[in-house]
Amino acid sequence: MSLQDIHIKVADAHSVGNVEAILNEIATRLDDFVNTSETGLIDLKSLPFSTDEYERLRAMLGRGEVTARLNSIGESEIYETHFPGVWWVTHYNVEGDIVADLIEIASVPAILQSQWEDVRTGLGRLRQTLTSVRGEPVEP
Amino acid sequence: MSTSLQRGIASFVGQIDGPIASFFTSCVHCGLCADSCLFYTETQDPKYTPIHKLEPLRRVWQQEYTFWGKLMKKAGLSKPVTDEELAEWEPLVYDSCTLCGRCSLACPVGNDIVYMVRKMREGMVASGHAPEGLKGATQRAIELGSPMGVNINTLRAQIKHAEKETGLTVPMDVEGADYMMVLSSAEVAEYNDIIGAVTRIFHQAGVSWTIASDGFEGTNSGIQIGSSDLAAELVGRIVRAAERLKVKYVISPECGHAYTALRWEGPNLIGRPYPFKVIHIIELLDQLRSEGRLKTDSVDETRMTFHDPCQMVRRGGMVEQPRNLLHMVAPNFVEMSDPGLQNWCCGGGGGVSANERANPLRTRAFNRKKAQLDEIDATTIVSACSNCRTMLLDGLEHNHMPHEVVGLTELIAEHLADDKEGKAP
Amino acid sequence: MKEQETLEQRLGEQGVSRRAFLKFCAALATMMALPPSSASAIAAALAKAKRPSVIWLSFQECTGCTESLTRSHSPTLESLIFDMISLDYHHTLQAASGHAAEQARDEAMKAFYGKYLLLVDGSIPLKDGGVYSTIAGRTNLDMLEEAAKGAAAIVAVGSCAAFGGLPNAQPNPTGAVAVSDIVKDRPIVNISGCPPIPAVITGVLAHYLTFGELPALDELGRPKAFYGETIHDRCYRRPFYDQGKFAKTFDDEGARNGWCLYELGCKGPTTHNACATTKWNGGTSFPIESGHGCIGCSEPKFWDAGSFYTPLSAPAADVATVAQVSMVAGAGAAVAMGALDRVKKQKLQQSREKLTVEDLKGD
Amino acid sequence: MDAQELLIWVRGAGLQIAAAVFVLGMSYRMLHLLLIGRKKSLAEARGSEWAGGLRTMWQRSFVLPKLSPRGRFTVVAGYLFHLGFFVTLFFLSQHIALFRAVFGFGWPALPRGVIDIAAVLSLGAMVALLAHRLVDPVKRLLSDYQDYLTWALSFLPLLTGFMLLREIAFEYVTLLTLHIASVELLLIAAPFTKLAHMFSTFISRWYNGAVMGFKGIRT
Repeated sequence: MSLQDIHIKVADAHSVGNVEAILNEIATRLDDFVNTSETGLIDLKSLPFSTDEYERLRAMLGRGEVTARLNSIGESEIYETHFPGVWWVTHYNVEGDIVADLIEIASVPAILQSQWEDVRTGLGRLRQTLTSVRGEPVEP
Repeated sequence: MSTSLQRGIASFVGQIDGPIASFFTSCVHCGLCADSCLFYTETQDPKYTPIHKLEPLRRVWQQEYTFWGKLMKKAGLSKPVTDEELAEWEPLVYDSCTLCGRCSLACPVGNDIVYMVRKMREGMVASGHAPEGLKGATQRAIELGSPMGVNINTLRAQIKHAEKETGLTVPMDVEGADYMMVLSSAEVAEYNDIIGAVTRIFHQAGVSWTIASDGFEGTNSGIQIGSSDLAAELVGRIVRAAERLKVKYVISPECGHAYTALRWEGPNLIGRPYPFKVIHIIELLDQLRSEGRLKTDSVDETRMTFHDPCQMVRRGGMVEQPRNLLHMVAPNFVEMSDPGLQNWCCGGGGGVSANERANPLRTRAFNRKKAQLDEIDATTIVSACSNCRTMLLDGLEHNHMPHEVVGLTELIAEHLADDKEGKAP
Repeated sequence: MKEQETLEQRLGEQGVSRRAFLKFCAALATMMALPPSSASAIAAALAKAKRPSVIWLSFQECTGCTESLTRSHSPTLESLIFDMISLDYHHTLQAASGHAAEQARDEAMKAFYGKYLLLVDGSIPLKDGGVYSTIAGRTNLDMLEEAAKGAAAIVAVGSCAAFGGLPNAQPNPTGAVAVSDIVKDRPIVNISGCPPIPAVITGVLAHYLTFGELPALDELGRPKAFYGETIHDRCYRRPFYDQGKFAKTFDDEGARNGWCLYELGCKGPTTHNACATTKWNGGTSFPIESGHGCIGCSEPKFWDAGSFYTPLSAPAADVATVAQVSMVAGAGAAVAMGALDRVKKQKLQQSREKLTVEDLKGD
Repeated sequence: MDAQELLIWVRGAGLQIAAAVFVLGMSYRMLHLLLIGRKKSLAEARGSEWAGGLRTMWQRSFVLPKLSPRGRFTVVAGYLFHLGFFVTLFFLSQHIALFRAVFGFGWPALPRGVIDIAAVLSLGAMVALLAHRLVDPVKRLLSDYQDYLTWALSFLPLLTGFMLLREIAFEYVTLLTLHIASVELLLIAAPFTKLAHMFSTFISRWYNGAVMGFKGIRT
């Protein structure tokens, strides 16, 4: 007997009922964003989904024009869905497990924006590079 | 020793048996028995709910036969049954119950309520709480031989009359006859045509029969008042006569409680099985009919209906027999609503007719019968119980209704075929 | 012993970018079941958080809790959090042993008196003076009472420490009790589970680091963020429960279809834990997803709740035998009482006087 | 004692106590009813006691005499309540799992939708019956404290069971504990109250039918 002999199928998961609820939530947040520019976040990990439903949500939101990939303590995949302003943000750890799975309502997800601290550190590094190129001492 | 509360309660305790304990255990107070009782339906007074009539007996059961009840009684927490209470219940147990048994068929948990009322009356009479009218009737039955005071002389006169009318001999005290005919008081006193009727029928059918001079009265007030001791005395007279004449069968008359007393309670009252069988006159007539020994040659075109006597039909199981006989002679026979087992009582059974105090209530209860009669356009009411006949006549008169009332046996006799040497009427 | 430094400094040293830190905070918020928008607040707080000293005591336990935590060891969130604490004593994990180890504990307790976090796994035996579990000749009770005095807060890791667990199960031969049965004057967080979910342990530590206080707890002292709902509430098989579709055996059609495991003894409805959403083995699955019912390991007395395979609706004890014995007893009582009733009736019958017609006239 | 321990208690020791009281009490009481006995009739039988008794035990569940509106109400509501109670008790999957655990065998369950309808109808009928008991003169006269007590004892398991399936108002643990505890109360009270009619009804019907059968009355 091999594994193939065990016929395991997952029944058409009679919906937990969260797909519609989340789509509604997204619509409400998007409406807020349009009217007040208030951004929004929905944590998908805190909601129970059947695998089936999760895939259904993905399919329904679709993929838009932008996809970004982030490499920082593990990968992160960020893409704009078929609905502009609705982003799907998935953070993985270095082992490839999902550590956060978010729907973000914004023009650009916060994580994609350059962070002031990083910009500042980066500027320092750039100056250092320049110094090494010119052979000049670095300003404090 | 006279009657007393103590004696009554002791009687209650003695009367409570498996069935009664089971019935009280099962009752959920649904109130459905109310609908089956004509004293409730005609008065709408909740106190006439059948199971309510048993409240004192229920308390005795609880205090003597249940775990908690005994415990409570020991602790002095239970309410003992009092004399006042029994006095209050007396009209419920006697005036508003004809022992018709309709409630016993209606109870969803299967309680045989009338069985309990019958047993409860044992304690009621032992405690001195029986209606005066019924006491008087019972006393007359024991002392004079009949609740209505008829005696052997009355009977002899009626027999003579019947012999003259039919030209046949009415056999008296014939030893070794097959059948011994028993009559009811009312039959001897009022509905005496019955004597001639059976004489002719038996003559035609070739039945060997007799009447016993010392055991002709079938009415049993002992059963109605609820005293097995007195009932046994009355039944004993018939049994002794039957044994003296060595008959094979004793024929119960057209009288409901006489039938119950003789057929079902008798052997238990005297404490031994009979050496003879008991057969109801209607049962016998139907048997003769099916054997082809009972023949009629004419019919009565009037619209007739049949009033089912409770003790004969619901409590006696003879539903088809009277109808088989009626169909022989009454082509325009029409049923009342609720025929057969679900019939409504005339209102005077179970000793109610002997209890003058109950007359106003009984009159109200007759409204049920009146309503049944008003639904159909019968002109003649046939019955097979002399007490029913009296009650029907009473009620009809009170309500100014024109119906005629006849006994089934007489009706059959009227249309008897003249195929033997018997004389035509 | 390293002086306490902030996470910002430490991350900076390790060359972790602010963006990476933000991602970490987003993951933390998810882990602690806080609103996702709180990530920035977490970031701000964490940046200034100091590394607390942690003392970990292991009593009557199987090391499963430590295993649970370290199995997830990888340069991930949990490890980052662990980097954030100064684990000054853990006799399984620390390099030192013997007197040196005990000395490390004493020193940490003195140095951070009133400020250190005390983690405990395992139950504490009380019977016979606590002789059933000792470390370096000292009973667990003694060691716990001493360590608890100087602790800012206590985290009871695993069902044994939280509720007594397996050692406490009937008939409890060692008289094992939970931490909270002994320590009454210190804040205690119970992180129950056999073993507890590692992310919950680190989540509680992160919360303590972030906000400087323990998270909100339920009436059993468990963080509401993780134990606020039942496995059943969050179970992806819940719709089958609601429709009354149950697997009857582990290999029937219902089991293959992924129907509800209630009738196979699943304790999900009465078990509070985060398995259904946090999942195990790096988010791979949780027991129900693997086809086995929840055994209720994060609830008190779960060993005594009858078989793991007895449905919640079925008795947790032998009722059939009790019923059989009772039936015999009842029948015996009835026979006895029936006989007494017969005697009573016979006596009545004997003493009964016949009713005569004179009696009717009598009154 | 926390919620879990309480649940373990009601599922374990509590249930054992309730089962012991129920079985002991009921077997005592029912057997006692039979052992009090009755005199064997010396009259000649016209029919069979057993045939009549057994027939009535079964038939009385279905024979509906002609009734007044108030009687009809009692019958319809009474049937709905009992039917709903039996359907939920014997055909809810969770209950069958219980019977399987205790008796070693089970039977197929009815779909949840059917159970839900049965439970709602049963609850509704019970409320209506209580109201009727309070306003109907006959029932009011007949009723004593036991009628209200047994009503409550029968109503609670249905109500808590219904709430449990939907997790209404309380947590599952609490509701399950309440549900089982309410059933235990019912079990403990049953042998000592008119709830004993759950079995004695059949004995009553047998006695009634036996008398009729003996006389050859075809009811």
